[in-house]
Amino acid sequence: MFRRILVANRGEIAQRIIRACRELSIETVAVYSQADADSLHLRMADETICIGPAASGASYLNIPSIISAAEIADVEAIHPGYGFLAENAHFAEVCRSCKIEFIGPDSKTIEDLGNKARAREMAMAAKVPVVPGSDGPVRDEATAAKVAQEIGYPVMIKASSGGGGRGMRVASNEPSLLHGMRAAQAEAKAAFGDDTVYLEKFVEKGRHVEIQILGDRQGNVIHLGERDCSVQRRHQKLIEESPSPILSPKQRKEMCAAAVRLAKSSGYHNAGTVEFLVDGDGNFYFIEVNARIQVEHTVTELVTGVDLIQEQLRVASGETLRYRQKDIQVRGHAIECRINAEDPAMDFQPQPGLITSFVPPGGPAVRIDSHCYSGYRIPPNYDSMIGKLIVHRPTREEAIRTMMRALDEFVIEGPKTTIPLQREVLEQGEFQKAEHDTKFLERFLSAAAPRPSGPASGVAENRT
Amino acid sequence: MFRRILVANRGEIAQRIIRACRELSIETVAVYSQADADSLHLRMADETICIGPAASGASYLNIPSIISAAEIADVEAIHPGYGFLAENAHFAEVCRSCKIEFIGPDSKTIEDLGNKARAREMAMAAKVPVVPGSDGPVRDEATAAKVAQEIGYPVMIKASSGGGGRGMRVASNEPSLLHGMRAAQAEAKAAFGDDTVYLEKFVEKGRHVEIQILGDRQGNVIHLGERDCSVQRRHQKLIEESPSPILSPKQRKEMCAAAVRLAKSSGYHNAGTVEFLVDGDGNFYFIEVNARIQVEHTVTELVTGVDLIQEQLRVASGETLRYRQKDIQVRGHAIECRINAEDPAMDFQPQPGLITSFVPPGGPAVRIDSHCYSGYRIPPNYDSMIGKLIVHRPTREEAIRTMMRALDEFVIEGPKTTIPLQREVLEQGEFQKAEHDTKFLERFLSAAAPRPSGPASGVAENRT
Amino acid sequence: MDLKLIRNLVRIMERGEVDELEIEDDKAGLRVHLRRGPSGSYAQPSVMMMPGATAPGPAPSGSGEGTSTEAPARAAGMEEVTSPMIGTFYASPSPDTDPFTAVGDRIGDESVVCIIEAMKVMNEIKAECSGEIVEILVENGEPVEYGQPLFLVKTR
Amino acid sequence: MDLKLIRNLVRIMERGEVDELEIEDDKAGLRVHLRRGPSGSYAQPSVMMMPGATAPGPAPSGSGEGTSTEAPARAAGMEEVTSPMIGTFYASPSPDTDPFTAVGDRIGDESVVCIIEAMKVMNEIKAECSGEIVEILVENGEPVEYGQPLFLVKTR
Repeated sequence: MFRRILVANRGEIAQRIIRACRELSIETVAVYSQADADSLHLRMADETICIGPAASGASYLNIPSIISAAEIADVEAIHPGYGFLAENAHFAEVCRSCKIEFIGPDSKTIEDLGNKARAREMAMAAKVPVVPGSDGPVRDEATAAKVAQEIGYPVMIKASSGGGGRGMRVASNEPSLLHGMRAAQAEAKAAFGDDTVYLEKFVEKGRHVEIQILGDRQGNVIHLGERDCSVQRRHQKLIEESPSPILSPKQRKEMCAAAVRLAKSSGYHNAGTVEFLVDGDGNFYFIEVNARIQVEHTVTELVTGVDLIQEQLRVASGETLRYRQKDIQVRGHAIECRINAEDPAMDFQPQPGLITSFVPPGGPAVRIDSHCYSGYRIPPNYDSMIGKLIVHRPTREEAIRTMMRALDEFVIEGPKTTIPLQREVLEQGEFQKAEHDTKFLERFLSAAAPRPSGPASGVAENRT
Repeated sequence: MFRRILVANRGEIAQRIIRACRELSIETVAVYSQADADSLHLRMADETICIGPAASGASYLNIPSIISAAEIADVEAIHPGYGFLAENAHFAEVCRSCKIEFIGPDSKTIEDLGNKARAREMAMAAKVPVVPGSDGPVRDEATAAKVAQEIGYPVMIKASSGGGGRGMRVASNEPSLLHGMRAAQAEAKAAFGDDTVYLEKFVEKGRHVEIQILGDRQGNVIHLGERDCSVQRRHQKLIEESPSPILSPKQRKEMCAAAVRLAKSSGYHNAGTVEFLVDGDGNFYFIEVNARIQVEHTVTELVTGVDLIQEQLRVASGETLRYRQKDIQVRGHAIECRINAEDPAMDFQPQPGLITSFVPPGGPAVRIDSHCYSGYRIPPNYDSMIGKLIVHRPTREEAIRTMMRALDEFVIEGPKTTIPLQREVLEQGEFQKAEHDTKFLERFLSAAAPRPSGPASGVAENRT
Repeated sequence: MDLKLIRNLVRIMERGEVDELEIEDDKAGLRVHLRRGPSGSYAQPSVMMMPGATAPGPAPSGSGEGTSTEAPARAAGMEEVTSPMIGTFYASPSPDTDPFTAVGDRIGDESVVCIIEAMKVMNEIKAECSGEIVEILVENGEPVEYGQPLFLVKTR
Repeated sequence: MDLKLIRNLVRIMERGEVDELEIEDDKAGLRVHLRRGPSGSYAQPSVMMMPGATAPGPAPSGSGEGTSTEAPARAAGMEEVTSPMIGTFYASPSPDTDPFTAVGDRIGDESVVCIIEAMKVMNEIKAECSGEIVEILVENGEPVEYGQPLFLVKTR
């Protein structure tokens, strides 16, 4: 096992990683930007190093600074968390060349899976169902029109190098297809330096269901069941749960097996997630792989009893997986609410600034992952998630009751948060009966009391 | 189920009960003394009523005030929590006569079990092993000397009406027996108005192991496994765990069966605990029954997944137990640390006053039950427990690691607390190897760096 | 921070020619201390949010309100008769008799001003202060909690 | 820091003829102390962020210390040259040459004062202020973090 690692992230995930390290007696070096000097996790780390100013590009995304800190602090490995450099194949490669373990899959795996068209090909090769679409990139308009005709409208235009909604367009007919293709190409070129796009059938009323996988360097891969993340707004997940309330045992078995097949065929090790779209008829389609730990890993931890971050550290250090597939049993039901400092009434405008009072809920079945406290100032430089509230109960119904109770208890004074919205969502029959799809939240928001609507092109960065 | 109940307690247990009620959609009426006007749970209650000044006798122990509040607020039941009126048979009887449900066993059961000599007789009748001792009260010195001779020194002199150490003396020979008997009688007379005493063999190196039971009004009684509470100081528990690391499956089975036998034979319903002493040879002896919910019920909740307070409410309202014995499975290992605002270096002197900063630990496997927050002022009028930190992990070893991590994380600025002491105890090989007995903590304290020692007669009130 | 509050406090002091004002409101997490010099200017006003500021204290019920009204009332030679127990307030000895006391009545320490019924026992409540009843703060038959103000009495 | 708040407080003081104002707001983590001289001018205004207030902030490492030493240093015509990156500090271009600069040397904006090695790259660091080197705050070969003070420079 590692003796000392560097945590190349901030906020709750930095704290989460340090917690895992402390329990494994691994020393931690926390790097931080000047804007995060008051962060709670710095108090828990064995060493802290300021690596730059507030701007991410000059701190959390600055590879030379982070490697330099790792060398100076003499660590054996770097945990990238999620976001920032977590899925940066180049960073993983730099780590390797500097003989620092990158806690995640190989650089090559990240690169392959990070290319959506390539990942789709890999999925097809592993006999994992994909959404009907073009065989690889579509380069000209004539081909696009032909493929769209074959798979049937509506179709989705996706950038090969895209992620989290950028370079994505939906088209319901040929003119909007040609227009959308140009727009997606331009956007992708600007964002990723690569204008390659491909086409997929657009599944309208889908559920977002993802499978957690865990692999070691010895080639063992297991799954830890699924998460249902269908409560989203512009691809941003707000409420996640495990198990998914809509899967039949047969579907679950098939999807989990498909995820493991894909992971094995891509030489995957460490923690990862295979995302699927499940349509109204129960068909499931591969969307993408997230080659890192995810925000919502907590619900999987609660229902399986496995500490995913600790297992990441174990397998990254070369240990063989401690669990076999038969050891993994899903018990009860877990729900997570991401608590964001955003004002839902003002188009989810971020609410940086001072938290004058922060009293998290407690008692049975409640878990809190948050880096905030009374007197903490939310910096305006990063994302608006200020914590995660997770509950675990024997049944989904009880979990919803506990979540409502816990949301009611949560005192956050200062910034506006998503708590009242999440409280409302939990009250909805559609959610309680698990009949919601990924468009549910947006429908709910526009049906609710008049709210200023967001920009029409609305696609925000996804960091899930 | 009840529509509305009154919570006749304060602090974390009042909050705990309100949490359970909210999840069951039961309205709550919180009564409070003037000293508790800033209590966190008042914010969670549907109605709050000030019932008196700070002194417990005039507020939380004032039966007319509480009944009056219950009548005015039109509640169907009263939950007494622990301490205060929780084991007051008279209060339970007043509730009954006012047609308010008392959430606990019948008045008669409380009275029978509250009398130690009577409880011992009931245990013997139910074929539950008791510590060898006198058959009932010992009234004169000659009898005492004879009985002591038979069972062998050292012996313990106990007041029949006693509780938590009051009216208790240990004697190693006849002169100290006679002296101790007079002292115990005088103390018992003063404290309980009853000078009846009896004798028991004194088990020196014992473990405190207790069985959680739960019964309904239909006569069903189940057990929920055991708790080991051997880390005590003057009968005050500081660290509790479940399961007990020292019981063999056979012992566990026998003790649990004995507890259920006693509960059934005494017509017990609602939650209760049967306490045992386990000696170095694995023999177990009945000590007493705690006819209420206990502080450390949380560890049982974590390993069984049963919400004990919710079940108390269900069975009190007349429902049949939802669980059968076979439904109860103990999973993993849970440990609780009671966080007291006391200074261990100054003979555990209470530390009332302002908590300037209160940042509880979080993350995986951690549960917090506390009524405190940054800015809370601990009133000097009540006990010094300011919260409970509970962890749940697959194994005892992992649970200890998580507890250490969580104690390290816990920020409480203002009062001194037992956190550093508990952190030290967890480091001890004797604790880690589970070789400690009920005298371990006192030995550890006197062996540690010079601390002012407590009064020699040291027996404090027990409220466990 | 509530600037309006500070502004209003300064204004109230100016108008009332008050030399010193001290308010402690734990519920609001607020401590205000204002002092005005003999010349008429404020020599040492100070306003501070108490550490309780971060406190998510419950919405003030009885006792809290009592405290906050109490201070100004006392300053103006007023006192409150508060309830010594939780129960039901009755203004008269029985439904068909006159109330014990009315606004404008003069009362003494030993004057019975009302009955509080608790657990079917009728408790006669004495004023424990003397002066003139200025206001009756509770309706007949209304439940009252411990410490709740019942009467406002002008003591001088 | 909220300058508008301070401006408003000063305005309130002016209007109310308040000579001294002290506000402690734990919620905002802010302590403001304003005093007005007898002449009507503000003799000693001081505003400070409280030490973390309720905040369990970590013990300030680099950046925190930087900020706190910075203020008094500047007040006395001093400036600090801080590290623009994390890396290893070298006082001289190579192990067997003289240091770039020494105490007592006069430097200009463009003077190279040291090298910070980051990822095997030697970065020459310029003073970006001019004056006299008063103190060298870091040892040769010592790791430095972003924002860490390296040199104390007397600028006038």
